Amino acid sequence: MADTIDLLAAGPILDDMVRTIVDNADRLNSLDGATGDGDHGVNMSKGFRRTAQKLALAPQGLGDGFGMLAETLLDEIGGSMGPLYGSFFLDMSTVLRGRTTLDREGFATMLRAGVAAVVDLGEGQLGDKSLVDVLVPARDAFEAAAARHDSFSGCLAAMDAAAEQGFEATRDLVARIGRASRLGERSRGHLDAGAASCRLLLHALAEGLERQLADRVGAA
Amino acid sequence: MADTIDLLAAGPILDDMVRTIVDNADRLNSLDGATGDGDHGVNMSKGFRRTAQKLALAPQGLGDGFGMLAETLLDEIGGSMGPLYGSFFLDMSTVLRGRTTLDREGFATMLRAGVAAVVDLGEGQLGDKSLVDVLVPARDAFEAAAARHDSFSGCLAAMDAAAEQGFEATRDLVARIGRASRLGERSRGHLDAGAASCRLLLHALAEGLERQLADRVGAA
Amino acid sequence: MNRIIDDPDDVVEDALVGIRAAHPDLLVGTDHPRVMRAAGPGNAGRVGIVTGGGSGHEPAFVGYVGPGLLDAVAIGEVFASPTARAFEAAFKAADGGRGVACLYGNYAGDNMNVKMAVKLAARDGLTVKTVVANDDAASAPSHDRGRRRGVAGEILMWKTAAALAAEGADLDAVIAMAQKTIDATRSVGIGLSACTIPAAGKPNFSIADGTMEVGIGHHGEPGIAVRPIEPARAMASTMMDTVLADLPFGRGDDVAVLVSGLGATPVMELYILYRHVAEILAGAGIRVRHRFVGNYFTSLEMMGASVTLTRLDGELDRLLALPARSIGLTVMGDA
Amino acid sequence: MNRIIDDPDDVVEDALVGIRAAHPDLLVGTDHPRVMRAAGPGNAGRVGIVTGGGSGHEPAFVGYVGPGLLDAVAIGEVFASPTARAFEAAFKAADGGRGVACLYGNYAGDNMNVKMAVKLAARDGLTVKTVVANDDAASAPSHDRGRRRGVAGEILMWKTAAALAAEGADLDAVIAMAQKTIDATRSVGIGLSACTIPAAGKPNFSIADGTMEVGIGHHGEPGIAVRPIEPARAMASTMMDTVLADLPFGRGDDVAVLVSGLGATPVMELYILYRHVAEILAGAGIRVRHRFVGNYFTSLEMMGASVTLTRLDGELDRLLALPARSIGLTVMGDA
Ligand SMILES: Nc1ncnc2c1ncn2[C@@H]1O[C@H](COP(=O)(O)OP(=O)(O)O)[C@@H](O)[C@H]1O
Ligand SMILES: Nc1ncnc2c1ncn2[C@@H]1O[C@H](COP(=O)(O)OP(=O)(O)O)[C@@H](O)[C@H]1O
Ligand SMILES: [Mg+2]
Ligand SMILES: [Mg+2]
Ligand SMILES: [Mg+2]
Ligand SMILES: [Mg+2]
Repeated sequence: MADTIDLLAAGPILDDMVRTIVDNADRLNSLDGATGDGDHGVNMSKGFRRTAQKLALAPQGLGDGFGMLAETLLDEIGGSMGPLYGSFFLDMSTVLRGRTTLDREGFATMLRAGVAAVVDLGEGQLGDKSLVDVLVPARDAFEAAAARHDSFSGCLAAMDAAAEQGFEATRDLVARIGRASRLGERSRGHLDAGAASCRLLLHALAEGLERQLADRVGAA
Repeated sequence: MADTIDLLAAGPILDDMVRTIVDNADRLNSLDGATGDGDHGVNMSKGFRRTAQKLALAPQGLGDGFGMLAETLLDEIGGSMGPLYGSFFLDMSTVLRGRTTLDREGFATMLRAGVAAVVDLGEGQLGDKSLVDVLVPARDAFEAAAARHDSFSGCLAAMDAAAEQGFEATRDLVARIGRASRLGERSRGHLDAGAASCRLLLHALAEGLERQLADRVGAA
Repeated sequence: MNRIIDDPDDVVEDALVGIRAAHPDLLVGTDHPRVMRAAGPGNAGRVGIVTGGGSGHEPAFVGYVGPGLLDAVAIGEVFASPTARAFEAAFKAADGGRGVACLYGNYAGDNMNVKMAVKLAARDGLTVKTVVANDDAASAPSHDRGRRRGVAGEILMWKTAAALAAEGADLDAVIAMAQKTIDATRSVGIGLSACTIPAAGKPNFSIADGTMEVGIGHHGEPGIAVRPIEPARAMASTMMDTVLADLPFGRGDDVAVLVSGLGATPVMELYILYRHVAEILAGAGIRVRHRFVGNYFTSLEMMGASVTLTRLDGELDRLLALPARSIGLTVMGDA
Repeated sequence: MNRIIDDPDDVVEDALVGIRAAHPDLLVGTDHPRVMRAAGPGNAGRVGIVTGGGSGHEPAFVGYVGPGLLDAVAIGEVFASPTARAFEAAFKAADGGRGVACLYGNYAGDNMNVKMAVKLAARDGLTVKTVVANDDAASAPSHDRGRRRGVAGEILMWKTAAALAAEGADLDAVIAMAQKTIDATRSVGIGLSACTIPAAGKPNFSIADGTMEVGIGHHGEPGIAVRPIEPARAMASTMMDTVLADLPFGRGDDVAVLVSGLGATPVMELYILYRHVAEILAGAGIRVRHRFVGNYFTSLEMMGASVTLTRLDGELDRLLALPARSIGLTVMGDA
């Protein structure tokens, strides 16, 4: 199993990320409907769909693809999701700029930058019942695995598991941020919609990268 | 039985006219409710009540009383009733100006002037389902009786009976004027509210004058 | 009732107190509690411009008092004509020694009260001439224009007549200009929901959800058709068909357009309607010289809108562009 | 649905077409479909004034673009923040070489999109500074002003900042003036009925008949109390108690007052409310120097109203009186 990714060849992972958002749009809407205004799937799939169209015309490597996704989110989605996911992908693409390959440390740097951008912009904290409850544990799990010298693939698996746990944990939280915070205690008992989309995206990313790492071994 | 009225002593007839309007306000409202907006009693009693207050402070002869009533209607009642009844009483008071007594011919002149004012202003015709369906037959009956040399009192009785008939006849008419005209055929089968108030007023007037004519004989 | 009122019988009085308090620069009261006149020096030496009508159409009528517009206004109860005495008092308030033009809408009550008021004023030597607006093309067939109601087109007639009066024209010229304006003006309304007179407490007409009443009047008077609601584009076509054919307006005409909300329709929607109106006019080769979009002439919280077109000659065009200032309409006049 | 719309997903686009068609003298489009700027020569040599926000509040926000007011505006979907890119494009449209002041309301989405847009603009060397309006006194306790929403008070902040910019002040001075204005401003709203976002098709909050929601937000955000409806006098007291105590305003203060309808409340009722507001202020020894009553900042067809007070010093007073022209607010400046 290889320990670096060929970023130019990793572009198709973006298609997986788009697909998971588009396929789960209804579910994201109904999660958002329980505590918010029920449009999270609509909001997300708008920008992601548009990105897919652009990618079909001019396929990109992962770094430029993240950049294109970020631009599209900032261009097309108002509200909170455009800027939050927009800066997530924008700052990750900035880290990837000039790189042709990505290793475990590079991924950690990238994820740190993306998560920092979201926290910086949205001022959400762990436990507020939001994206952040997926992003922060995912980042921390990746870094902890890296500190244990797990393989890149193993670190991705750790991140993926932590993202899933973080998502599930939002069920018992009271929303302190976003639209759901209006409900106070009544928001408890519902999974958070933004955490759900974030969990889907990280899962598609991890899976795509793991697949590529496995493939490169086979190919080598 | 006398054949002239002492106009200065006839003022109290105004109180009867006020009373009949105020006492029948609910009935006038509900007649208007069937084909219009249900406020005819409210509209009428507003101005008449106010006139009664003024008369209580400074009782008037019939001519000046009609003038005061007219002014109050023109001052206090917008819509159609203020100007229609206002000009009815205004033009009748103008005929009475300078007179101290009223005989059969004087009354005919007065009524003719009042009816003309209403028709002139409202452009209503016989059969339109309005005040005019009471006023015109009443005027014509008075004049016909006078032409037959009936007594003043007899002429008043003829007027009163014709007013009643004119009122009853509005039931079978289709409204061609005022708010009820919107209903077209659906206005048939309902008595007209304005005709009802007019009939009440002419009845109170006739009755009051007849009483005075009878009294003067008794007194003479 | 979801209303901001005190005693429902006193809404007009209470609102007038607020209007006077809010606009001391534009309006002042008079001896008559239901008459307001323009603040400032008065109009000595000019023809006075007066209107009047029921309340509940705000900013009409009182909202069009001000420099370059109305000199005085008579104010009725909600949806009811002012009294004859109020009209008379408004004439006196607007009198600058050269006569008064009373420019009002064609409703039975207003007609009678104005007629009486003109008579009363004549006794005091004041000359008042009148023009009756009858721009609502949906309210009677065109061979029977005398029966048509006056609606938002009144505003354009006030504007041109007042602008001419401000230039020193005499009463006959002012009256002729008002008549010319309204003769060149056609309106039509579409109602989408009813409204409630506060003192009545419940609507006295209804428009079922999902339906629209084409040609509805400003007090819920029945229109020419009740139809399932249509997209804005189709509503605009329906309205423009009625209006354009009536005058008729034709290729090469210059027009002023006024799209007014009836009260509760969001302003966004008035612009959506205007978009289609403008496109239809462009398609018909008619040039728009003046545009007014907003809540100019309302019916309490009725939903819906009206469209008004005036065919312009050079003179009407010029007069519409002259400066005016009021609650409802301000023209800077620098155009 | 009793609406004048075509495709409910396109209401903003469609309305913008209408707005551009209706006001060529005031507004022009830009390369960005959701950005409009003031017609005319642009503002070379002056600080640019920008705002942005969701649609459905008309005339806010686009209706305050014009001479003496906003230079450009970013326009969002109904009740949703404009995109970061739209804000960025508005900054560029308003740039006259001396920096841009972005004066907007405190909502999560707007905060984030503006922050991103400022970052994007900075990459191109454009300096943008921001002031976040938080005048809604009912939206958080006074020790937590940072969480309060921005509502109709934004209009007053735009007015003073734009007037100062027009005089040639630099960006820091303009920003300081906007901040000073909003710091001296407090608002509160009362909601009497809900509204429906066209694309949603049904209201996403409700106000039961016969009740009022005190402190409601411009998108139906919950207020501080749901109570049986009260007479206008009592509503005014409730609102003024909230607002006066918060700054606090006191005897001898000079103020500007803005009473805005939320959309569907008849204008008559706004004047009834203003009457009581004016009486309460007079009773408290507070002098009203500027008054605005009308539908200045709405929420589609919501019923209800907001009251905004700004405490004035000589400078704010002077800047409010300077001329301005826009769809929503015209000040002749001859006062
Ligand atoms: N400040 C924030 N930081 C991080 N995530 C946030 C923040 N505010 C909201 N969110 C996320 O946004 C999600 C809702 O997104 P969406 O429904 O698209 O937007 P909206 O609430 O404007 O309708 C929430 O479930 C939450 O996870
Ligand atoms: N032009 C007219 N001439 C004579 N009577 C009229 C005319 N128009 C209306 N009416 C009378 O007015 C009555 C209704 O009066 P009222 O209810 O007080 O006024 P409104 O219709 O304004 O509510 C009708 O019943 C009719 O008799
Ligand atoms: Mg949502
Ligand atoms: Mg949303
Ligand atoms: Mg009636
Ligand atoms: Mg009536």
